[in-house]
Amino acid sequence: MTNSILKIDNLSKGFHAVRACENISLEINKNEVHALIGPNGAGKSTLIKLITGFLEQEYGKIFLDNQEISFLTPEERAQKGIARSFQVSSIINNFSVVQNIKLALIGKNKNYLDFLTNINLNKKLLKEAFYYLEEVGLNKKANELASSLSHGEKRKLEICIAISMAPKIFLFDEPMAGLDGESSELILQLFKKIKKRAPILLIEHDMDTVFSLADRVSVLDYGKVIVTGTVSEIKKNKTVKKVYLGTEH
Amino acid sequence: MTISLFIEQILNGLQFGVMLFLMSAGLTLVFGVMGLINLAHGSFYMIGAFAAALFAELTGSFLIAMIASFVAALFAGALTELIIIRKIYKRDHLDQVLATFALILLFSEGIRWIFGAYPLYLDIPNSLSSSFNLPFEIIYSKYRMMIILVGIIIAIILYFLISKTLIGIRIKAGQNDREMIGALGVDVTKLYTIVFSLGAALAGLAGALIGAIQSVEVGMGEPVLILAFVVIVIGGIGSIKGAFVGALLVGITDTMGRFLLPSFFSYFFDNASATSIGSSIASMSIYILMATVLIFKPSGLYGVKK
Amino acid sequence: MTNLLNVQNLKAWYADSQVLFGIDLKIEPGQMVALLGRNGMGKSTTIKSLCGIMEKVEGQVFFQGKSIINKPSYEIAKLGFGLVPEGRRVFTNLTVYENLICSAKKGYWSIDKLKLIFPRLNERLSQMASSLSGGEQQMLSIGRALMTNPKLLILDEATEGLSPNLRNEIWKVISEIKKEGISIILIDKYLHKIKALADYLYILSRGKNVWEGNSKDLDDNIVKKFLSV
Amino acid sequence: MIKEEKLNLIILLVLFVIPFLAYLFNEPYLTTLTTKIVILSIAGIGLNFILGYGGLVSFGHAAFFGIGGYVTGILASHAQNSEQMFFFLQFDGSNQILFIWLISIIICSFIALLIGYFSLRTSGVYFIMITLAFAQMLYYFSISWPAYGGEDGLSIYVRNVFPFFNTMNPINFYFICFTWLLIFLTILKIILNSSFGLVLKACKENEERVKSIGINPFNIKLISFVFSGAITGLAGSLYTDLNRFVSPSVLSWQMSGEIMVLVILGGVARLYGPILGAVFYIILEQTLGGVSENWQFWLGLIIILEVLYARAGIMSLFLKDSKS
Repeated sequence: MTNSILKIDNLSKGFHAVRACENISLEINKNEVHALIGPNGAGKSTLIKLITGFLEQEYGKIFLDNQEISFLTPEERAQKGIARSFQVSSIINNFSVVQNIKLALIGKNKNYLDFLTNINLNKKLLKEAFYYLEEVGLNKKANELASSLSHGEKRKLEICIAISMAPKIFLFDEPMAGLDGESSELILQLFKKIKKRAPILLIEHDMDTVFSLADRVSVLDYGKVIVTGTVSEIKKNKTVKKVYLGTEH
Repeated sequence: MTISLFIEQILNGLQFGVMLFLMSAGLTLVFGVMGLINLAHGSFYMIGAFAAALFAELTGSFLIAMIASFVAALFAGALTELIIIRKIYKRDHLDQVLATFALILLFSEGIRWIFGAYPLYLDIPNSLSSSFNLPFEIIYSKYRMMIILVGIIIAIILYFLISKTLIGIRIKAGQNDREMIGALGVDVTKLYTIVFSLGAALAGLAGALIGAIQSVEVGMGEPVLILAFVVIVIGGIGSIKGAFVGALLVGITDTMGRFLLPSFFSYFFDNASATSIGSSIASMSIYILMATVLIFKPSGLYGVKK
Repeated sequence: MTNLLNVQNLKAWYADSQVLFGIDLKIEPGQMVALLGRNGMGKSTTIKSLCGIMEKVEGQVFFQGKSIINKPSYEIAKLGFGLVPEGRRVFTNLTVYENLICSAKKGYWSIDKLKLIFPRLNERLSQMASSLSGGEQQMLSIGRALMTNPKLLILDEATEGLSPNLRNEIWKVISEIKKEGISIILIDKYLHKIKALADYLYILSRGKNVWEGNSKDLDDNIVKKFLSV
Repeated sequence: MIKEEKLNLIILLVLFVIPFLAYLFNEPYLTTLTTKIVILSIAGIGLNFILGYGGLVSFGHAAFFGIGGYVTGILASHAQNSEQMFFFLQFDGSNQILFIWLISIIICSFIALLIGYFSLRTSGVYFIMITLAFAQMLYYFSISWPAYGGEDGLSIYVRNVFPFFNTMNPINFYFICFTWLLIFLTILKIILNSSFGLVLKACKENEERVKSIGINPFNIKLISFVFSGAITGLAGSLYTDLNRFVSPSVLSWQMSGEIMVLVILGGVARLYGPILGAVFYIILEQTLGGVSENWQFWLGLIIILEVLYARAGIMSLFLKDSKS
């Protein structure tokens, strides 16, 4: 019984000629931020889709908290404790900020078949939603339409949705993409805070974030994990430089 | 239930199928290339029939009437595309359904205003009014045989147009990646007008051909439109081959169903209820066919998996 | 002599979030210019904005002195843009031959010329593009753009995701095309090759120009700051 | 320009008052007309629940409207001619309206479950086609089933019986329908403000997000589809009692189109939208219909203009915060 929260064992997936993921094995342990880096088309997004169930693997197994989830639907995996953000932020734009969080809480508490209690008057739900909004600093914008938020605020809302699910593991797909320095810093602090609650599997291109946050880093190239190690090991590693710059620079 | 009767029904099924193909060809291209649901496609079928009836009366020549039906529907299609359809490509399906539903009302009531509410008649040219006698004592109407031939010729022409000519290649490229073909210098919107008008013209011709057998009246297009939708969903949206195979499949299933099912049920029930149950099941047969296809092959026989 | 392409203060938006914050770019006829920068810094968005694929753009873009900002992409392409897009985007429902002639325009480049630089494509002309391997699709995508006989060829991540020997084959083809005197915009991350081929370099970061110059001025700390791991 | 709640109240008040005015000015026809508006509104509200709030473009809701209508017609006609129903069922129909409503709702919900189970596997254009196909199936079945009038329909001469209320009196029948309208408006208002309602609205915009918070959108959409079928089905039942006649036209695709037009013209995703849509539709039918029997030409024109330019429906013309 390893203390790994998420264990990926020999996962593979191909599209026609292209081998998107090839025998990928990874372990994400408690309180760990595990970064996944690699050039475009290396298989990072495919891996996230395989873990969350939006894509089906050809072979290989996935374990969450030592329980196999390889054949569960995306919603079942979310119920088991996988919370994710999307590369292109996927929030409910027509809902207000607080409604987005209420939606996540309804999912977590599984009371979507409740036809009677009016959610606008449900004090308990509101309090819980505001608790999480305060954590990410969106409580002042609770009643604003999600579509009116800035790019950075939308990212924060998406992370807040994941946090409110109180999952066993966070999967963040390029959370820093397109953020200016100041919002990146805010999200960086946020990750450091929530890291204690559940490990984070982080896909990111922004090297500053990766190096300041990650406990371990895995480098993906052509669908294979070519190296996994601490930040300093990765920085010194020759093959990683080659993957990023073509030849010895 | 003699052999010749059976073969005659197969030919009828074929003729119905070929006519359905003329209706479905345009519909599937418009659907596949532009992703647009066009409920008004049945109106072009009607416009073609009315134009043919008008010109048959004016000129007395069946051939000119057929050409008139093609040209009138082509013109109506181009006009509709330029004024309205062009504005709703990017809209969601709800708006497309609503706008083209409204077009049906405009065309139907417009035609009723011009031509009045009574059906017109378009007679079969006397050169084709008699029938062949084929081997196995089969007697089959020359006119219906002509429809089958015309339909197959058009199918072949369309097949070559789509697979061999530059326009055909660009239409297929547009189906695959609309943004990319535009970024390579092909004016996609002009392509749409051509595809839309060609589809309308084929529907108009089908309306004229069938108008000579049945009557030419307002609203004649809609029942055929729904059959055409069934055809392209079975065949696979966007595929001409699918439309041809789907059309023959639906044509024969519907015709044979109406022919065989009543006599089939007559073994279990008395004749009266056998014919009623038989014909009602027959009329539902193609929808059952469509529902089953959709469940097992959600994008149709030749549909491209998006 | 006016430059082939002159871009000033180009801005662009995805839906309502701004992605480009003022890009400047100049290309002379026959020149090869490289756009560098880490992923997500706006390189591909710049290309999409120039080719008229982005919905919301602002700024000045002159091609041979003519303004092309906010023109539909097919008009811009007709003026002489040849796009080899990120992800290749060949027409998978057409054969190789059909892909090549689909948007072709008469001129120097023809099927026979392409056979010389892409012998592998020559054997597969009647094959469906969907059956080609990644590298072959890349060659087809380049061939398709050349067949429009463009004045400016744009190669967006042309060697992305290819095996090393295939990558070298593509680099060889790119240098041959350059010899034919066609202007090229190149987006790639293989710094070593770019420094050898490109006449002028621009580095983008977070949707803005951060450095420009020719290959020899590009020293290590700039590479460390904006490009490397 | 007023807030939505106020506008809703005004709509109900006006609908409440009309039969009394009709009685004063001795215009019984006006009451029957308003009853038709109320019934069409109920049908529209049923569709709007999944179309406006759930984003499901069903082009076959006449299936439920028609089934509700035929169940009522069949039960009543058997009761009136006291013939045995179906050879194995020792039951000779019923003209008790309460019982008929119950049977209509049960059957329509069951049919909606069946149609929904298969249709909701597809999406987008295919969903529109498959719902249309199921409705057409039932339409052709009704035409070719002589036992209940086939193409020329089935008349039931006398409205079904409501305890202590003479349903033949137009005002009584009007208030029965009006009560049903209030019941459904209240039920839907509660549901749409509940957790279930929030998830349904989320499914409309982003199913991927709904899955990623642990809910299967298919179940939500199926339950809503059954609710919607039941409500539209009951409207069909009232429609048969209103006209004391039912024919295959209530199952036709034109009927599906008309219900859809009511919802969209009224204002999609607005609870009271279909009511204004129905009012507008009937007014147009009565006024223009009188002028020229091609009134549908103008209806077509108005719909196109609405789709191209107005987009937000009639409700938004009166509202302050009209979100497009």
